[in-house]
Amino acid sequence: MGAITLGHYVGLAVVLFFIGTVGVLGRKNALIVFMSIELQLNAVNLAFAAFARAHLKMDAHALVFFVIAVAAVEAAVGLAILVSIFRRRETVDLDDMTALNE
Amino acid sequence: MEPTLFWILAGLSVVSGVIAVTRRNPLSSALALAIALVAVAGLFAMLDAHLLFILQILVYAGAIVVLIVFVIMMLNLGPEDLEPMRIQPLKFGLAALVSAAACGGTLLWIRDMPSLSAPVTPGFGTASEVSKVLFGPMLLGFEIVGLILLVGILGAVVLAKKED
Amino acid sequence: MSVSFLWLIPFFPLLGSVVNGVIALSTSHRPHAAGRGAVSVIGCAAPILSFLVTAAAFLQLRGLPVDGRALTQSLYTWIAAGRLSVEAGFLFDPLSCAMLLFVTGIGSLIHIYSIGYMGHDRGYARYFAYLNLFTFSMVLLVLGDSLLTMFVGWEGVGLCSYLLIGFWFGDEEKAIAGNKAFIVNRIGDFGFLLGIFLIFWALTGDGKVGLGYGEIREAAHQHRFAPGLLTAACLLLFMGATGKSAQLPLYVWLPDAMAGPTPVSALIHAATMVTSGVYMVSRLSFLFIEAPVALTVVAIVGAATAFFAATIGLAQNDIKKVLAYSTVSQLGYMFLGVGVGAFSAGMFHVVTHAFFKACLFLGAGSVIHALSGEQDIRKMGGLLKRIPRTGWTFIAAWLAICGIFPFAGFFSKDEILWKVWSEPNTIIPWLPKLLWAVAFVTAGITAFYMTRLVAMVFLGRERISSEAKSHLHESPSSMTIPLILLAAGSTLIGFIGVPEFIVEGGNRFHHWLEPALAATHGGGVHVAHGAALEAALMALSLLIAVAGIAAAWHFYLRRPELPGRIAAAVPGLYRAVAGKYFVDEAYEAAVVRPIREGSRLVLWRIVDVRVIDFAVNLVGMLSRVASTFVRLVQSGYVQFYAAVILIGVAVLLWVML
Amino acid sequence: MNSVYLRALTANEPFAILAAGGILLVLLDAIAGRRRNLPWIWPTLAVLAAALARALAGAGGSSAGLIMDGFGRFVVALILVSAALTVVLSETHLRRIGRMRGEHYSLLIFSAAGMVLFATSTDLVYLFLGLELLSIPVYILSGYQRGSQRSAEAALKYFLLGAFSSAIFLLGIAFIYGASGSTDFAVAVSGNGKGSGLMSAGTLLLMSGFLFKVAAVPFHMWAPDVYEGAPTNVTAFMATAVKAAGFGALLRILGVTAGASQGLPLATVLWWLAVLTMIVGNLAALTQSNVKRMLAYSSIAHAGYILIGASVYAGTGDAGALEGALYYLLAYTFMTFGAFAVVAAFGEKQNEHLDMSDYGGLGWRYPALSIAMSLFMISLAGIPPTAGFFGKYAIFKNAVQNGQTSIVVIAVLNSALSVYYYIRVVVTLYMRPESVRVTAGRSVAIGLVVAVCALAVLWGGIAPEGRLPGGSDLLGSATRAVLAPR
Amino acid sequence: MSFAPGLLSLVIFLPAAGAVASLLVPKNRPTIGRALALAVSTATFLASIQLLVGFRADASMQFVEDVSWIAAFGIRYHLGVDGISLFLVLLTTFLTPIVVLSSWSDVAQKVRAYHAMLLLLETGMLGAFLALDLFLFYVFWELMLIPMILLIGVWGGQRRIYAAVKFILYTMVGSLLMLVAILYLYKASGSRGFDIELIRQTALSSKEQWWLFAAFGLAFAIKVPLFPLHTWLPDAHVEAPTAGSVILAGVLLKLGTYGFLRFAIPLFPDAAIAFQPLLLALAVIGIIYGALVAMVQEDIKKLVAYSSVSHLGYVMLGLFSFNLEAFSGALYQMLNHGLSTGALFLLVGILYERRHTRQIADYGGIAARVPLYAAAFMLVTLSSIGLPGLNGFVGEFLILAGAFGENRLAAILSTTGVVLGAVYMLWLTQRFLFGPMRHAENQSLKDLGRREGLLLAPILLLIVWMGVSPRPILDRMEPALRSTLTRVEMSRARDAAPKAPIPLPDAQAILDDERSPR
Repeated sequence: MGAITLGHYVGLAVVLFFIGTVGVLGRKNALIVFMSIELQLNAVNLAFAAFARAHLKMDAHALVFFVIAVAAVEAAVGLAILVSIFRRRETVDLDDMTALNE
Repeated sequence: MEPTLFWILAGLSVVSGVIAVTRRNPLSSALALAIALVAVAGLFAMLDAHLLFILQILVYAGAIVVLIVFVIMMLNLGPEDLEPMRIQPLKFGLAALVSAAACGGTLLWIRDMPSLSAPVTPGFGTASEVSKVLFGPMLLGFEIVGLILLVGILGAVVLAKKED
Repeated sequence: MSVSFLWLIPFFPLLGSVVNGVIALSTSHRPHAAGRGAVSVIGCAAPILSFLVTAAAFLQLRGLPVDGRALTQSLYTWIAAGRLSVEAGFLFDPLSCAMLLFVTGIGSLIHIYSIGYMGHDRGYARYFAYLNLFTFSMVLLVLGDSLLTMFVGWEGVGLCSYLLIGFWFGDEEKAIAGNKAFIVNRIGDFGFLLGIFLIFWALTGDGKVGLGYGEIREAAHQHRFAPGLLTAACLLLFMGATGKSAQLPLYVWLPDAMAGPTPVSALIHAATMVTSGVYMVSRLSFLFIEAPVALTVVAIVGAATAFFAATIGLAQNDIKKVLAYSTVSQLGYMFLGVGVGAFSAGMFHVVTHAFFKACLFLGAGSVIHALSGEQDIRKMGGLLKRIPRTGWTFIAAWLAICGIFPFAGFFSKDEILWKVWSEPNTIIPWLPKLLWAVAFVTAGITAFYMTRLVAMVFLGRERISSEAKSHLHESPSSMTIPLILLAAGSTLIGFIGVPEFIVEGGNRFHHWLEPALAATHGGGVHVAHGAALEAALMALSLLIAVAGIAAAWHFYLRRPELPGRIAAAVPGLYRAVAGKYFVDEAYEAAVVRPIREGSRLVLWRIVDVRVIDFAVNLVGMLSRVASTFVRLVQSGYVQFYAAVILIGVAVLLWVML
Repeated sequence: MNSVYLRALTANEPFAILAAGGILLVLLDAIAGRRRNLPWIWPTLAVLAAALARALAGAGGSSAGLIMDGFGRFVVALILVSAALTVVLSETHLRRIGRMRGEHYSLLIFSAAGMVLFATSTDLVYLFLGLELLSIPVYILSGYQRGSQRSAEAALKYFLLGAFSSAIFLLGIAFIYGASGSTDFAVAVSGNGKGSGLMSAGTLLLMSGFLFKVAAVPFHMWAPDVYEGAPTNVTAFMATAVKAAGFGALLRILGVTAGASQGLPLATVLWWLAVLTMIVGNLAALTQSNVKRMLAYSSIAHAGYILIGASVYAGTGDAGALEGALYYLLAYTFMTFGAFAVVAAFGEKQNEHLDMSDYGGLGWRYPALSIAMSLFMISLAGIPPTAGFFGKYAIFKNAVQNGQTSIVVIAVLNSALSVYYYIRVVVTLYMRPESVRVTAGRSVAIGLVVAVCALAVLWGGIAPEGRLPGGSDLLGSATRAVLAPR
Repeated sequence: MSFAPGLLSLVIFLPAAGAVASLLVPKNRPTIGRALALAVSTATFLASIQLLVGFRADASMQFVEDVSWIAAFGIRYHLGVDGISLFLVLLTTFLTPIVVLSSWSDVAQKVRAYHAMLLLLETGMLGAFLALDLFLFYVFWELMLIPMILLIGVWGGQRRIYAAVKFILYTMVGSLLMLVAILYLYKASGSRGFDIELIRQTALSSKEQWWLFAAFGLAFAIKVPLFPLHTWLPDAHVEAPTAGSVILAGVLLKLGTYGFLRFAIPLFPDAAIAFQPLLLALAVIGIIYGALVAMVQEDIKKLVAYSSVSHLGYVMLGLFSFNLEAFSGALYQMLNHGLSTGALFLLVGILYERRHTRQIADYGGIAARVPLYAAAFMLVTLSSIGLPGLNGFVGEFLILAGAFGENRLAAILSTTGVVLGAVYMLWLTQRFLFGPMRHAENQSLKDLGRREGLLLAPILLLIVWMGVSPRPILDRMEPALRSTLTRVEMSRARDAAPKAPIPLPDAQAILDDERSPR
């Protein structure tokens, strides 16, 4: 095992990002899709932290702070939307939500 | 030491990430997500991002995941609800394929990174130092985040509140 | 010499036409309220006034020295664009004078005749409007001083012919006959126009081109036309003549044209309009004379037509149809004459023919009038006693057309025969003798079928239906007086062209026209082969005419059962002749129907609808298909959308790499 | 107080006004309590007007990645005008559904604030925050019609895809930051990360975020569904203001890269995207019989036309191309907004009357609305004398001048295609028989919006230089601001 | 030097003002609306007469108005009239009041909008004829579209919507490509503007000209319509209301040929020469094909529509024969066609109003019942088939004579159109007017009324007058046509000379010259 470089961190971030992507694209359950998006955002945060470390600048830390806050808002709003749909439709299956098409 | 820790945390985050997107039951997913987030928090610490480490645990693993779990509980999906939403091999496989391809492509783009050997400046990543940025040049951003949070609250109220 | 009164000649008929036209339209819903008297007066005064002006002009012209015999008047520049600058101008020279005298003269008689003939018709005013308009157009045709003004009249007479043939438009057949006349004429005009274009471009240089006869003549004398071009132009112009003058292969409209009122047949389809082709060739004699090939074609077509139409005339039973084919045949004679370069002989026949054929037609009209509309000669016979004035005038004209001395036809026909024999042809040396033979035989046939006509109508046993018999009456004097005058003309007019070998300078008609016409290189009327030959030929032609008459007399009066037997003996030939050689049917099958059905089925239904429009709609259809496809991609599955985004990003990254 | 903060705020007064105004409205809403069917429209308009006034006054400057230049003022003005129109349009809608709440208005204002930020910044932090601030209220507003399943589905779709795309956007920011160590894009492209793979990838990912907002192919697929499902007033807002903000940001970023030699064939990429966007948008609209959806596809197609300008601008840095794109955006805003406003006017509470056949014969029953609708359709089709025509003209002219005749030919063929579906609306209005009894209530508010849009469209077609007969010189100053660039 | 400043603007925008005014007329008083439209269009005609009165027969542009419209884009509001446009303008203003009068009782629905569209259309047409700035021309060109499709689509027949949509799509494809070409010219002019004079002075390579001509030519050829781009025309004509058909045939189609004459040929002479064989061939095909297809139509309007294809084929033949005779003939023929085909559509409309059918088979033998009508129909027919003495002949003769000097084969083939024209028109009159009365419904057919007579009479008079005395028109046309022709001849001379490029005058210098006094 060699030294851990920036590349490792960024690579990991990318891998995590795309694991999240798999969830976003591949799961029918909207809740899991939401979580996947959170995972994606987190992966990007990891990249930011790594780059901040590389550049030894902390503005990225502030940015990560913002992202975390935004992620929280997104989660709240997304879940609110989901709940409002669930109230009428009793489902969180994305494949059922295709009334709007063509 | 450091590489080992990195690989452990990396492995943990990847594995729990994979688990998070593959579970049928969203509760299991949420749990796996929490573990992944904690693992990333560990990586933050390794990157000398001490404040972020704290925030990650508190806000992400704490607040957000709890919110998700809360909603999962509220929706209270039984197995008969979840069954139709289990992984469909074709769809999931295609998604994985596309993602893997994109992932590979992206990795190709980001080769040849510098090492992280440069020593950190004193106080790097600590709350006080980050605050200097946050309440210095980034103050406006901070305010905007406040606005976004306000919007989030409004949104939650508008969307999820029952008809009066 | 420039004069200022020529415009009156066309003006009177035009005025008459307009006034009568207005009367016709304004009283169209109350036809019997119209003042018939006024219409008659206006309608007949117009050509008579024209005739008087023409006569005055003739007198003035005669007073001029021979080489200055031309009255001209230019009204205004009609069309001017680029190098073209056409005057609306008149040329009154011996040729147009001769033509105009009989056009307005005989025209006047026929107008008068019409008062009686059309007296009971609903469209009386309209009829006179058309007839006046015709006179106007014909005058324009003759009097115009350029190819284009001639063309105006040319088309104008065609229009009037169309309108008058279809005068009783309520009858579909008559309307169709009118159409046919106009369209066939237009086919000829196609050639006429192209001829004009050829000449126009041959004349263009630095200055303006007016297409005036003088200008063209000048150019021809200076040999500014290439020989090939000249031949082509003459042939094209002659194509126009074949249309208007009913020559092969465009003669088919004329027999059908008999659908019009009989005076119209007399005026337009016998005496005047149909001879304008001959007039045109004579008018452009200076061009044709330079194009021997074209002239030879004219002669051949003329001879062929003369013979061909005469044979058809043998087996027709409609009195007007017989006369129609005889007209076609006689027109062929005229073309034969001008075709051998004997322009004055051709014109002479035009004049004599105008008299006797008008007389024949009006006589036929009188017969039809008397028989309440019956036209089939098998239902006539013995009418000479019943309607003697009509009968005797008819007989005079009959003798004229058969070429019996001293009737008019004798002189003109013999002059043509003599010229045909004696004018050498530079291209086909033996042609003159052949043409003569054809014309000679035709003369016999003509005598035969005309005698048949006279015999069946006026002589022999009465075969009239009892109903017609009850109304049988001689026509009113407004009809018989013109008949008598025309009969007199048919008898006497020949003496203006007595052969030179009989009386030196006797062919006054020829000398009158001489300054206006080109002469063959062989010389004028003066004898090349000697008087003896000419006299011998004359005797021969008289002989064959008499033979024809005698034969017909034998067949139709003495042994009336014989024709039927002969017909039965050669049924195929008889059917062909009686059926007019099925030329109409052949045209219908080979030209008309293929064009019409081809247009309908191929051009419209396939090319327009199935090909072009389909191609247009196909573009639309493909767009719609593509549209549907694009919209189907928009499936509503949100994760699919996300995947597209991801793939999009990936592709972009890939492209950029 | 922090001086950088103050400078940034003063540099971007419209944003400050909007933010403050939005918060004020929230407070008012809270104070109002149950008596909430209040005329929210007036304070909202006042806030927007104040922001607009500041934007046009030319106040501001540039500080820490926030730039309020001529370009910024133009885009901000456009955003604010369309927000104001949305506010007026919403009045009728909210009354109809019985939810006249302050929250709707404050969300609109917050979104507008986000747009202002988005369009006036080259700093990646602000871009991200602006993006979120503008998007999240729109997600919420899309689902505002609580009774409607379609509205909720639209909100969910928009949210999911929006979040996904902002994740990609954020990844792009991360890469750019990683390559350069700076969060200011203007600094980043010219800094030490210049030309690296990471930088290129980051720029591209960033770009895809903008392209998502403007609904360019292949990031367009959310648009038809969301436009259709969202309440029409929100759709109008999305189709105009969001697009304006998106293009504002895109063009600004292109402006930064246009100067710096990036080694990125951005112009070529945009060329292809423009072609694809035009073709897909127009083709899909061709057979669409749902009017709102048709307009959604049409808005995709129009994004394609604007992308031509963007492509030329990216390739040459020609200010004329930028001007063309902005003029198009201006024309597009009014004609599209007007069209949606008419759609809203014909809608009823029970039946929105979105099917084109419902419009049969309305031309004779609602002459004013129909004439306006026809005008908007003609303008969208690019037929003179309308603003839409000059928009196309401005874009095409610059493309031709820069040797891009081929894409213009493709574009005009697309326009010809588009005539079919735009004219179909006119045809239906005037030539088809009435099929359903539409009983649209007469609404002064909608009438006002339609009238303003119609006048703007006509005016832009007759006097595209923006000369007003007398005095005030709104559009003129905006276009001139473009001509006197950054 | 202008005769009356602003006269052209007045002529153009008077109808537009009338259009707005007619929308304001009270809805339940249609007669006021009709009277208003009639008054406005008549006033426009009277105003346009002033153009004729003050016109000098030279090649210059007269009554010029030239102000900057959109300075930033170099777009000018530049109007002017010369021998080419003068009579087309007069034709337009002449036909419009007639058309208004023709629909007096015919159009009962939505009368206000109807007149508004008609008048707006007039503005578009007049503007297109008078614009001397390519951009301005394009604006007016497009302005015609909407009123026209509404006229067809709202007041038209059964398949009116199909016809309207087909019309606009055909037209847009062409005109949008023309827009690209216009933009290219702007670039080629050094981004100075769209003024036709400026463009004229702009040097264009042969290849550029080729493409530009193709783009302009396509737009114009669709409008003409040239075979095989003609299939919109029969549909549009059949479905359009009478007024629409009259305007469409009378004026709109002329915009295509006018476009060739004003823009495509003089601006791109090299390309015009290069395209000559193709366009001559298409023109000849159009003449013959149009005639043949017209012959077999069963619907009168369709027949007349195809006859337009044939007649416009003559015009195209004349335009691409590149000599003054043919040019004059072509321009003259445009007027002739406007009058005779316009009159034919009016006549068909008059009968349609009574019997509501356009099938030839539904008539027949009506001449005796409606003699005035039949006489008018006959006269127009004769004009249409080019009878000498009527207007049609002058145009046809000049075109064919001119064409004969340029391309004999084309001229010979086209001359067959003279025969075919007679065939289809006379066959029509025979089946339509003559023969026995076949349908009892026609027994009670009413003849032309006073109003109908009034609207036909001016056309019929012109048909005769223009046949007898064409010079007042020809002489005024000629100088302008000659100067257009010079462009082509210069180009030919250059081609003939072995590679000795004639330097075009410097555009900028000329521009400076032009602009300095302003």
